[in-house]
Amino acid sequence: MKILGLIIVVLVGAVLEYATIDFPPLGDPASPASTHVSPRYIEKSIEETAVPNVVTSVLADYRGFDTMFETTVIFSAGVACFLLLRVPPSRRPQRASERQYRHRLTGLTFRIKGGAEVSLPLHEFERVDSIWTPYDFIIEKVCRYLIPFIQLFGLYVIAHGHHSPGGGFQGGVILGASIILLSVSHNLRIALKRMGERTSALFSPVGVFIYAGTGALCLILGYNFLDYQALAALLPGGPIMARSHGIFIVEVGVGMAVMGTMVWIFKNLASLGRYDEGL
Amino acid sequence: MSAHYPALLVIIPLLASFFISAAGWLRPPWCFPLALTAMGGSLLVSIGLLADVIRGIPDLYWFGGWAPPWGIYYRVDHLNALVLVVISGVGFVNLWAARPTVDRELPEKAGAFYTLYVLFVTGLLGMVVTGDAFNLYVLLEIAAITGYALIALGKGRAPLASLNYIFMGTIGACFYLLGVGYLYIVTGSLNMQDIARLLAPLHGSRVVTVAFVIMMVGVWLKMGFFPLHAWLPNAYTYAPSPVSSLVAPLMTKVMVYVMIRMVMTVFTVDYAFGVLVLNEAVVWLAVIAIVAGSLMALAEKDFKRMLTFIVVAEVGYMVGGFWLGNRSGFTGSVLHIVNDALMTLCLFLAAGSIIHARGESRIQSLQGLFSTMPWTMGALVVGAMSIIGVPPTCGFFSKWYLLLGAVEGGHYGFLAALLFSSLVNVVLFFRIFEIGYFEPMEASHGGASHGHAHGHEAPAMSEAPLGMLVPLWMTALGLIAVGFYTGEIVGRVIRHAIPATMF
Amino acid sequence: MMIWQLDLLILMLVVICGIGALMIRDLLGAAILFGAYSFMMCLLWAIMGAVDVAFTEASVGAGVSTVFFIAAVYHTTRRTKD
Amino acid sequence: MEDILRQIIEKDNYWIYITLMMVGLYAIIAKNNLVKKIVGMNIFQTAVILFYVSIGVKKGATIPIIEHVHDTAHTAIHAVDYINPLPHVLMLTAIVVSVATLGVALAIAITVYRRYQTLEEDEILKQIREP
Repeated sequence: MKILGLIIVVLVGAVLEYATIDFPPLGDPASPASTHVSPRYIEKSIEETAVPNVVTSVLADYRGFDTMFETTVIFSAGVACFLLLRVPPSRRPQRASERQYRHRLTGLTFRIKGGAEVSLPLHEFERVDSIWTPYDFIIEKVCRYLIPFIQLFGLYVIAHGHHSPGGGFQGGVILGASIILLSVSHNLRIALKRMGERTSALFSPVGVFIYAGTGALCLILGYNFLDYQALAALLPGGPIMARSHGIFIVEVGVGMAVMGTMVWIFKNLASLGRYDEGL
Repeated sequence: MSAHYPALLVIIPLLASFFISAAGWLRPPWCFPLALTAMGGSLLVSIGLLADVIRGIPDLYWFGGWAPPWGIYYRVDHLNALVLVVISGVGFVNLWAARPTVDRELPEKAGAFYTLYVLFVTGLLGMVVTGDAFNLYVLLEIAAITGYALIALGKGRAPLASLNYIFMGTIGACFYLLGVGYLYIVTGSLNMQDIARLLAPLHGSRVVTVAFVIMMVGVWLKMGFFPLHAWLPNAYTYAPSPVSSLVAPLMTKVMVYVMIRMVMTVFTVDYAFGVLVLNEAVVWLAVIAIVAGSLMALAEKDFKRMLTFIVVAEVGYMVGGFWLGNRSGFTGSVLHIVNDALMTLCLFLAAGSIIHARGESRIQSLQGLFSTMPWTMGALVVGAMSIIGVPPTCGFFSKWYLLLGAVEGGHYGFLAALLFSSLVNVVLFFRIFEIGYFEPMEASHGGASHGHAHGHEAPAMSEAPLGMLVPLWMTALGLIAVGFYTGEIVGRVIRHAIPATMF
Repeated sequence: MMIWQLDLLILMLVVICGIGALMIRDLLGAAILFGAYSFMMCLLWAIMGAVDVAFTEASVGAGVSTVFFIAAVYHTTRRTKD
Repeated sequence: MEDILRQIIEKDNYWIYITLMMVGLYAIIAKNNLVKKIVGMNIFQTAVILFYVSIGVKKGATIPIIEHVHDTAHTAIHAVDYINPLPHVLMLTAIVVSVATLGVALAIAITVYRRYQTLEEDEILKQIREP
């Protein structure tokens, strides 16, 4: 099997290398790629969409249809992980076979087997994952104070996508990563209290619906799909500013969708669909 | 309103999939009706598009209001209008048959299942109608990811088969993306017609040849063309029956369409058949595909797995037909995309209802099916006749054009392969009819049908539920109807799709 | 593409992390090395001027996909035969 | 020696994406462990992204963000001194697609593990052949 793999790899590599002989030299300003279509994006981006970051204007406006399907790809990955891993509550064994509690003050841990119902004064005890990770004061406290600022940075990245590198995807992933950090530093149950499964499962369709809905709104207002000029009728500023606002609304939708999906995939992967003990 | 048809075609199912996913959490009973309206809506829009195309109204749609080389645009012509109707039709009919199995096996996750189902059909519809090479890659990925997840739902070896499908599918999609990148580095544009215009002076260069080879390998890998078909049999056999009767008829046919679109629109026919002298070799590859597919189908003990090898052989028909390079070969190939989608749907729906009633699909376990499940077997007979190529059904006409093309092209190897595979199909299906009709149900064979002690009395009818029989018989009658309307389809639609330069 | 020695270093690190992630026998190590590989790719793209792509690769590649790998390895095994 | 090295790095460093792609392809075909194959698949996808980004590189050009001062007269923006933004847009899509495929592949790998208790391909096939 290894020799077959090697032969295929060498063959494909030779074919690819054979083609690079005719490539334009790297970084040459007169190469067809940088003289045919992209000069218009660079020169007209400010004129037509009032967005300095050309990548964001091409991403959300000139080729906005691509990005809508890209957000749908992320959304379908989230639904796929839910469909594959989630164990419906009705089918799970009634009582978890083994639970662990730790006494807050003394740090002693109790393992209760056989799922017996035990009445513990819960304010003194806290439930701990079965594969027990040592309680680490530093990690918990640092993450507790760090997460709000990560989320603030994530919102900044979404909002500032027009002027600086960033935008819906990067901001959404950072927001999702903050919830994942909460779940990794503390435990999954605390993260579920902050963002339940239903919220993250509704965030992703609502986010992508904001994107497709804006496009459909432009359709209803008489223009082509995803033609943000139509929003000039609803939003202040001329058609150019309407495009800039349209791009911003779409970026917010993408941010919501990506955040909801990343958290949703993580919860299903980390807890094998049972949503009780995770990474 | 009809000016927005190309956009509506994809947006109705896309928006519906978001509502279905939200309804899965808020109003679970609304999921199936929403999915039905989505599929019905896209079916009506695609029929409207076909009517526009026949009336000669070209449908061009600029997304975001930007002109083509800068923005993305949809172009509906004679070739893809037909395929659109087939995809949304198969998606709509199969949704009816999916309901009993989904309600039985995944009651809580029906919302998620229908979301992925509708997104799969949206991905295919978008792939067929798009005019932008990179947009086709994004939609290819949507159809692929939803396909991987739906296939992995099955029992037994389904997750492993789906994982192998992911590896092969990702390599195929990345090769296609690399091919688009090679064209982009040399021409600078992503729009199909723009690339074709800019490629004209470059036909001799190495980059275009390698781009062509990589794209073809990527597309062949995704369609399961013989040497690259290793993932197809396991993936379609172990998938749950509503999924295999959705993916098997559509995925391979749409990839054949993508191959035809790439060769016709981007590389232009005179480059593919004139400059490159590949078409002889590809037809011989197709001959090997047909022969190997048929032989492997003969060797199978499992009924559903046998059908998957017939799909591999059918892919050989379409690829070989197109690469013959003459008008009847092209007509046969495009007509076969339509007919084969219907035939494969009919066979997989019949297999689905047999598995639904019997629980297993080994050929030995199909005893006495004609007495216990007469309706399903009736539809299976119609489907088998169409695969073999018996006149009233549509399978005969596309095979007829392929044979005509083989004779005109002077390619007798392809002709022999077509006849050989038809004979093998006869053996395959009559073996099943023989087991189904003549061998009585042994009393000991409990299964779903409660056989009586003295076997000679006909066992009670344990037919598949009505929800699966109606779509099955709609497809079977559709096979015969499409057979009668072949003259219409070829005359009014496919004839205009043939490029002028094809001799 | 300013200082070519720096580019050479990053190119070598990219290839080393990539092959290392595949050769290492422990899956958790493979996940960490894959995170390093993503980060090196992010540096390479930042040098090439693709700032948006570098930002995405840093947050998505090094950030989320490493956590997905570790979550998957956490529930399966770290042991590999080859 | 030095200018040869410089030539390899500066002029045509397309060899880097071919090596990475071949590393990924070899891993998918030859590796035995399923998670290793998933790592190889991801390396394969990042190599294609690297190829696209190296198309957009332009010598002596800044990043594609146009600093413009609102009130001054509209100074002409010529495309030569900005990097080609189109490959960057395409590659944002490809990165998102690779993460989505990674998420689904890992979810399926976990279901395979739950069913066969191993991630090694040969052990799984042995279990399938003799049930």
